[in-house]
Amino acid sequence: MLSLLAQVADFKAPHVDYHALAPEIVMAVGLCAVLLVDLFVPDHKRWITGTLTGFVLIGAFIPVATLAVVGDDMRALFDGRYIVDEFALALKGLFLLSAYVVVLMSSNEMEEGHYYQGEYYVLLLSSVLGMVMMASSRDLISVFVALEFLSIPAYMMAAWRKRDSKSNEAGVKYYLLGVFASAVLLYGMSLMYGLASSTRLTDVGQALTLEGDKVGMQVLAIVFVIVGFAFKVSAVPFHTWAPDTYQGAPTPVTAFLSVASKAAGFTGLLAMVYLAFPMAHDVYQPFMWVLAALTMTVGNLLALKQTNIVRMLAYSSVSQGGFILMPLAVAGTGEAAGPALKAVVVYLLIYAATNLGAFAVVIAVARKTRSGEISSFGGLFNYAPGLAVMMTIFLASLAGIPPLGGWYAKFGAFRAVVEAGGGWGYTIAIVGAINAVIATAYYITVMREMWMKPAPDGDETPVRVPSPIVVAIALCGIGTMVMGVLPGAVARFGDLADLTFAFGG
Amino acid sequence: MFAEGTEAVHESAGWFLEHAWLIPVIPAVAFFLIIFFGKRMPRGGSEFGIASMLGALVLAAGTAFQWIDRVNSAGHGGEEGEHALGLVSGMGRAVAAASEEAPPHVDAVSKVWSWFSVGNLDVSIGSYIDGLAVTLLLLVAFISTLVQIYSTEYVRGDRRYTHFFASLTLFSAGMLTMVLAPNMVQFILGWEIMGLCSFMLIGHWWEELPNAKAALKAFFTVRVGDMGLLVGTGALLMLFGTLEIGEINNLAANFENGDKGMLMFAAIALFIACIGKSGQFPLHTWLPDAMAGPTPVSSLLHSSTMVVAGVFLVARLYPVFHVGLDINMLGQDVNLIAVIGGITVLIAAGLAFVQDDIKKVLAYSTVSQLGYMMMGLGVGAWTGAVFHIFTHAFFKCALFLCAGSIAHTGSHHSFDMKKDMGGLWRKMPVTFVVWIVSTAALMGIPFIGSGFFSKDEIIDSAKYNDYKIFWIVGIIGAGLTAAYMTRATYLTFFGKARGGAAHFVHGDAHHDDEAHDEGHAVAFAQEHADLDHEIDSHAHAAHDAHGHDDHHAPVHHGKPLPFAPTDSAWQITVPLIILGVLAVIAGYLNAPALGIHWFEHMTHSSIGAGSAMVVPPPPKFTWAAAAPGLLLIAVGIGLSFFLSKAVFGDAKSPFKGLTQRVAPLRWGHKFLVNKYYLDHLYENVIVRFVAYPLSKAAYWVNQHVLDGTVNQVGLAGKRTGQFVYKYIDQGLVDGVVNGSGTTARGAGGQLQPVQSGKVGMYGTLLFGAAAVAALILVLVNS
Amino acid sequence: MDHAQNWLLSLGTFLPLAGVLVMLFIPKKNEEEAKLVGLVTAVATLAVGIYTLTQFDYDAAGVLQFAVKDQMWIEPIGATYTIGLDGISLPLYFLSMVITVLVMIYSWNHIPSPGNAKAFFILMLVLQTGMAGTFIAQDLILFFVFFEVVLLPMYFMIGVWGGENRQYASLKFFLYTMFGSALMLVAFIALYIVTKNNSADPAAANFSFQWFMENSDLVSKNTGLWIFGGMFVGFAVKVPMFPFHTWLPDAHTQAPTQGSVILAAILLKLGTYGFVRIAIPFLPEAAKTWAPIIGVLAVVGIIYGALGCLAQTDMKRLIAFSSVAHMGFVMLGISTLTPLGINAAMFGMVAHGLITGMLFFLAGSVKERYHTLEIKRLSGILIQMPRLGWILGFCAMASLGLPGLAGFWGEFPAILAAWNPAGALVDNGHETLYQVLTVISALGTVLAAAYLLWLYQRTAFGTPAAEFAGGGHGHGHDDHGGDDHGSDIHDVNSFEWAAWTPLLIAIVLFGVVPSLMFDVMDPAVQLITDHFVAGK
Amino acid sequence: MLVNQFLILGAVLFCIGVYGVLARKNAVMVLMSIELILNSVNINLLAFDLMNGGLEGSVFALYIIGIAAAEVGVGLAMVLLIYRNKKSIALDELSEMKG
Repeated sequence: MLSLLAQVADFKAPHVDYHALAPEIVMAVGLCAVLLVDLFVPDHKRWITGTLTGFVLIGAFIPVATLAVVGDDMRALFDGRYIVDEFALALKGLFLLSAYVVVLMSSNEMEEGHYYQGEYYVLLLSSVLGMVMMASSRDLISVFVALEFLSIPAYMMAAWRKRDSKSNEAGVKYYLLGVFASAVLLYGMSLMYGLASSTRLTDVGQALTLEGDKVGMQVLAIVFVIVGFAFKVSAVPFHTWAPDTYQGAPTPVTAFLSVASKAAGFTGLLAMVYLAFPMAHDVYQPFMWVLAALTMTVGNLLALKQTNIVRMLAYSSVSQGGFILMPLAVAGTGEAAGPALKAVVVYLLIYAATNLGAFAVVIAVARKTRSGEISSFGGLFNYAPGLAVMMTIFLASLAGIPPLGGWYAKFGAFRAVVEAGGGWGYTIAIVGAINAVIATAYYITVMREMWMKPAPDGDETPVRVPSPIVVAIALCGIGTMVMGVLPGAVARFGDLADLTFAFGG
Repeated sequence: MFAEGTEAVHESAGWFLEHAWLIPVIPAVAFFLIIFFGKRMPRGGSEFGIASMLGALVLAAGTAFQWIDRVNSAGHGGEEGEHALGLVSGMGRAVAAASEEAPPHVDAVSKVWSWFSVGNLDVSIGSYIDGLAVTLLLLVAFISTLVQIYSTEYVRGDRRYTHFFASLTLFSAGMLTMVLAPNMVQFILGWEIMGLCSFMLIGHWWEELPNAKAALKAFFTVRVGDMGLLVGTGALLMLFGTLEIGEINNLAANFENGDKGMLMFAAIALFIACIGKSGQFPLHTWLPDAMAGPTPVSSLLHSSTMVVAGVFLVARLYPVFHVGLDINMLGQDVNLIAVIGGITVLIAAGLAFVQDDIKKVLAYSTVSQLGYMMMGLGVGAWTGAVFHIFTHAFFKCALFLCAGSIAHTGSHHSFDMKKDMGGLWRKMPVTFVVWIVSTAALMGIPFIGSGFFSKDEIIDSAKYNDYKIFWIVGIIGAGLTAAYMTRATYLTFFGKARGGAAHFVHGDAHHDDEAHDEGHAVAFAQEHADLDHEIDSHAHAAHDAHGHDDHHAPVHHGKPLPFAPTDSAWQITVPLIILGVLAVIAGYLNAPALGIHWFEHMTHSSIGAGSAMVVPPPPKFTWAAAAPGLLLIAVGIGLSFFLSKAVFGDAKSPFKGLTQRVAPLRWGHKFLVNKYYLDHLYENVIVRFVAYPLSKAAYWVNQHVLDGTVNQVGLAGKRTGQFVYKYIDQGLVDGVVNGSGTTARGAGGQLQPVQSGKVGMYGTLLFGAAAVAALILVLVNS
Repeated sequence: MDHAQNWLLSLGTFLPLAGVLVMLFIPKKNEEEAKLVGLVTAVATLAVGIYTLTQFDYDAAGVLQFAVKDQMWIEPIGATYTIGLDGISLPLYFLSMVITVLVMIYSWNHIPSPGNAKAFFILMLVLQTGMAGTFIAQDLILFFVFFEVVLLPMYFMIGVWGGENRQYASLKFFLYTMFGSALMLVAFIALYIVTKNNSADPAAANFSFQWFMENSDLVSKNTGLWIFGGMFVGFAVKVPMFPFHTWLPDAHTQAPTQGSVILAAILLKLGTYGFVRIAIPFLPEAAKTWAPIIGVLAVVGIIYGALGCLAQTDMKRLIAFSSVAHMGFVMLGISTLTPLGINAAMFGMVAHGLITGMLFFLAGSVKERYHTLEIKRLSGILIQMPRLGWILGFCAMASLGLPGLAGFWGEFPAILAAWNPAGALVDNGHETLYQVLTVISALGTVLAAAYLLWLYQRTAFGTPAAEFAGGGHGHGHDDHGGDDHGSDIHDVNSFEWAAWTPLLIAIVLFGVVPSLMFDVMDPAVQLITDHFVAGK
Repeated sequence: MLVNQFLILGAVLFCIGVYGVLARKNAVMVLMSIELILNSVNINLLAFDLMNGGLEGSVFALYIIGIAAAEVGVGLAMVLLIYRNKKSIALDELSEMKG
């Protein structure tokens, strides 16, 4: 007991780099502010919460930007368990901006649907906060906490349309499977802790060598952890929740889940792969290879069949996840590690802009057609050429057609796997190439509806698009095009190669 | 831009020789003038054409004179004669029969500019003048001029009068370009331009389906041969690394240790082109069909241009063929060229017997004569063959123009000898005389006709160069020629006037319109040529529906139908007379019988000679050698005349003949039968011994086997195309693509049950996959 | 010379996009304005092109001119913004500009259903940028991007303004090409990685053509074969070579006239250009092995395309199939790996662009007048529309390779070259194979004559079918107006003249003076084929 | 050793939990099964702590307990929501969306 007290007496408050933590702090404060504001504004002014959320996100982005400008080295907090480096900043920026676009997309939806606006934004903010934390987490506990922080609000958001049984179903499926996956993940983490006697990822990485007498345990730990994240990024066969949830959830939430939540999952996965498993590549790489190949292929094949645009986009995002996984399947160590990491991050950035844009258009169109069917896009080019062109751009980008962003994303992924070389690398590259073509088929189905088919009900009155959505579409469109034409010029993300070292790997 | 050619140009070669390249340029320019301004000219552009042809003729004449000068001066110089020494010191064949002295070797005058150069291939354009080229230049320019003048009357009032002259002019330009060609590329250029123009000219009255089909057939058949031209040229380039004709000839003539097989391949490939172009067996079938064109076109095509292009190619690249196909080599009794030429001589002559259409007789006659030329080249009688080109051009052109003249004002625009002619000699004296003279020339009657000198030299050479088979073929052919021409002459000019010649129109069957008759005539030959029968009735129906008021009848717009057969206007008769005169005298340029070897002297250097190539000189003429041929000619004429008179004199009037014999029939059946039997006997003698086994069979073979083959090949090609398209392209290749799409979608469908919507199922999948993965990886790694 | 006027190519390539920007702000209903802006932009672009022609140093056609070099574009992956023009690029670069202008002129009063001139013109301008960019790109990534840029506009052009079956055709076009380019991209990357890893100085690696040209010997034979295979699929689909050609007839048949023209005139050339510019010079060793395969497929394509033509009942589809055959000749020329063959191929590309483009124009005009392209139903075009009929005949003749017209110089030298394939191929014992190919390809010229003349005889000759007999010339009852089909039938109008005359003149001009193009291309081609002389 | 028995206990609990999640159709039962898994994790962590003499496992376990509470709170709320709409908490009936 005394010794314990003695330890307490020795306790020194850790040095906290407040600049590095500023985004999280801003968000935490903002979260409370939104909660409070929601309490005190009358119902018809609840839109203020949305606006405020936007400001909070932008406010949180400012320190991210300043950190990026100032910081040329990584900032390690809490004994290296929480790290702010360029990798983290890039992803934080991604999460914040995506969330901002989601807010833009949500505002009309929430207002006109008579949902609980304040609570929605609070949940959104907390989920984003979880993501932002995820980007910096380098410890099993913080990874887990961040993961739950971002997931639990998302479960609720998925079920946000309370009276819509589909939305309920979406939420419950997402929730149950999510929790189950978390539990499996946790079990794996517990084994890791047992092996490494430390929760720090770098320590775990030292322990997972696939040598000694506990190989089986190591493998089990790795597999369970990957499964947990694979669920989050909806990799086949852990994707089953995604289509149902995406379809049932309110569309802005779907956009959020398919972009930000997925990106957060990949963030965690990257941290794991690069810090915790570097020496276990004999285990995780084959596993990832199978996951990537399956994800691309199954996602694509199922997407081909869809008639609902959101469900189609859901499967599409599954298959895009496969492309993001692809570099990890063959990289992670050695020569190709840098390009692979770069490829994943760049892919996430471009994918975010593109996919959000597509969802924004879907929202805008659905305001008129009140339908989620692909056929409801018929004749769009005639009565809303702007929307049609933007949607075409987004879809083409998703399909990877230059000069839109998607091509560079795919290019990076292909380059990473080809650079890794070997039979596995080339094989997955070919699988990816074929899948890229299959993917085109369903994207083009939508384009065909928009450009070549008449409006299904003959109603060709122009669509009135609310200005927030216009802004959202414009942001995404500009992002998509700029990243396609000048991918190298997108801020400093081009230098992400250094991140491998930033991880300390 | 143009670099002066490096070919040796003699310092004083002469203006005309060096500017011979202008000869094709003039008509080419005229072509564009006609196209762009022709319609606005008072004479519809024909003045451009005629003027340009006259211009070309003048230049060609100048070139010819300077060439003669050049040869003569070289002959006096003597020092160039040694090039030809190899010629005399040959293989011992027929050297004894050589003419007095070896003619001097005269370098060709070449004037070239670089056309383009690509890779390591330099292609030039310009002119390459030697005896052969000069001969053809003069010939083409001359005949073209006459034909154009003739045409001003013949196609007057045609709705595409201007186009007609444009095509004619371009046609001549193409031939002249080819004749002058210093290299194979320019040669092919001219060759193909002619092909195009023949298409336009044969199909001049394209409103009628048969004409259009004949044009198509002509172009297509020739094109089949052209394949050989392209491939052969490629082979030459590979062998010799150049496409310049002079160099190729030189290298081929001295071909010692190269790839002999390749040279033979090149020669065969090139010869296939000649077969197509010159209507040699078995690709001759387009030629009679090509009679669908207006008569001046037939005349031009079949005399000096187009069809002789093939012969010209062999003559032009003679060293290639000579060395490649082992002509005049000991122990080689046959060669491809001679065989094809020989077969052509006989089958075409045979076919000429059973034709009713005067133009078709002439057409088969042309084929047969071209066979002579080829055979001549095949047996080493280069001079004879080239000279036969020369003489044949005049009399064949004359004959065709006569036929046109008859149709124009004699037979009511019909070419059917049996139905619409007869007894015209009194009514069309000019035409008759020219016809007789030209026929004599064609038959090879000594001294009256120029054909004697050229044909006889070919036949003699075959004999002296040890090609006995072809000697026999040659004299039999001569006899047949005499016979069928006699028959045609009899039918046309003697006996009773029938049909159109008697100013009797056969009811509705005859439209007052030449093209239509020609159309029907061709339609017969074309029956099997229809690629798609279904369209025929359609087209005819459309044709009948739209009537004839605006039709293209050549004469109706101009002047009323003449009441009785008579000679035509001066535009027609003057060319006829000129040609008739030339048909007689042209032969004297090279009359071995009289000891004249002038033509040989002038053209000799074009043969080419070298270490690998020794062409025996023409044999010395002896009457003894010529006797068998002359005898057969005489027999042919006599027999044919006798039979023709017997058969056609009466048999053409079966009604009248029958009524005359109905009365005796009552008294003596037997006598009638005998009489009748006699008629048939004659028919059968001819038919059995000449026509039936040979001609009828040949014609049958021609129509059903060869022509049928051509058409079947076309049909088969089309069917293959359809098959490939339907089953392979759309079925298999496309099917794989579409199938893979379907498979992808199908696979998507197969996967859908997994997505059952049930949480429990999803969870099982989640954990199951994890468990399986863990199991596998643990097993693998431990 | 190196950096002189290096803005010129960028200007020529991106100027159309400026026009697009302007057009975006023109309301959809102001069709005339939109068309005017589009045309003015295209003409201005052409003017830049003409200026480029005048400034081009023809004595140094083998080196890149107006080049932008050492300009990084996407630093992290080593992609550069390297552009330049040499003798190989120049004709195609300029052709793309000319075709765009002509197509726009033609479109002036020929906007196909369902209208919307603004969008149509915008697509054409975007296409123009993509096409021109592909030909000036001197960097693999840049090339790839431009190569793909043309995809979507063409997809929409076919899919929106096409014929009845347009959606199927456009989808097929799109997926096919995507398939090819996906593999092509993998091949590009692999090539980059391989050269980089094997290079003594990996840091210097980039995607510029120059890098690959200089390091073409770093790729091992086996690897090279696979990489070439990837590129082969990508380019072969675009060409299209048998057996990747099945998208072409559908796409051509269904595309609007303008689309067909652009497709035939330029887009198909992207594939062949890729072979000449990229696949062969970068992977000479692999090319030696692949060349016979390409040659065989090319010849199969020649015959197969011709047979396909013979089976057609639709004029446009026939012309489309003829493209397969013609591109077969181009590929045959390329497969010889000789200067002569590749020059022939380059010439063939331009010639095919001019001639087949022209044929598609004609088919479009016939369709517009008769509302059908069924060969069976058409006849007597020469009577109803003599001028159009003669032009059709002219183009058919040009297409079947008549000497004196442009088409000949693509075919004939290719055949000559196939007799004498590159020394390296002879060393590998492929001489006999090539000779067999030559003979078969020569058969292709015969078949070409067959189907084109057959087409011409059927459609142009004879008398007009009763259903169309109402209009046209030469029937004495021109003006009865009437309600029959024939009332639309009129001869070539002024827009058509304006659009066609330059093409017709070019066909004759290049036919008569082939050195105009050969002289420009030859030096550049020589550089490529240096690898393939015997013994190397 | 004692630790192994803890671990085996954890594993058994995990398996029971997994079986529950997969086999049960009742949403509340599924939630409880998940709790079982989480508790098996906690046992593991504490056992490892015991073995290694560290504290991090215990801290981790505390976090898990807290978060599990939040999770169950959300979960029950959702079950309630479904019950309100469907009058049933059988998960098999939640298959409106599939394919």
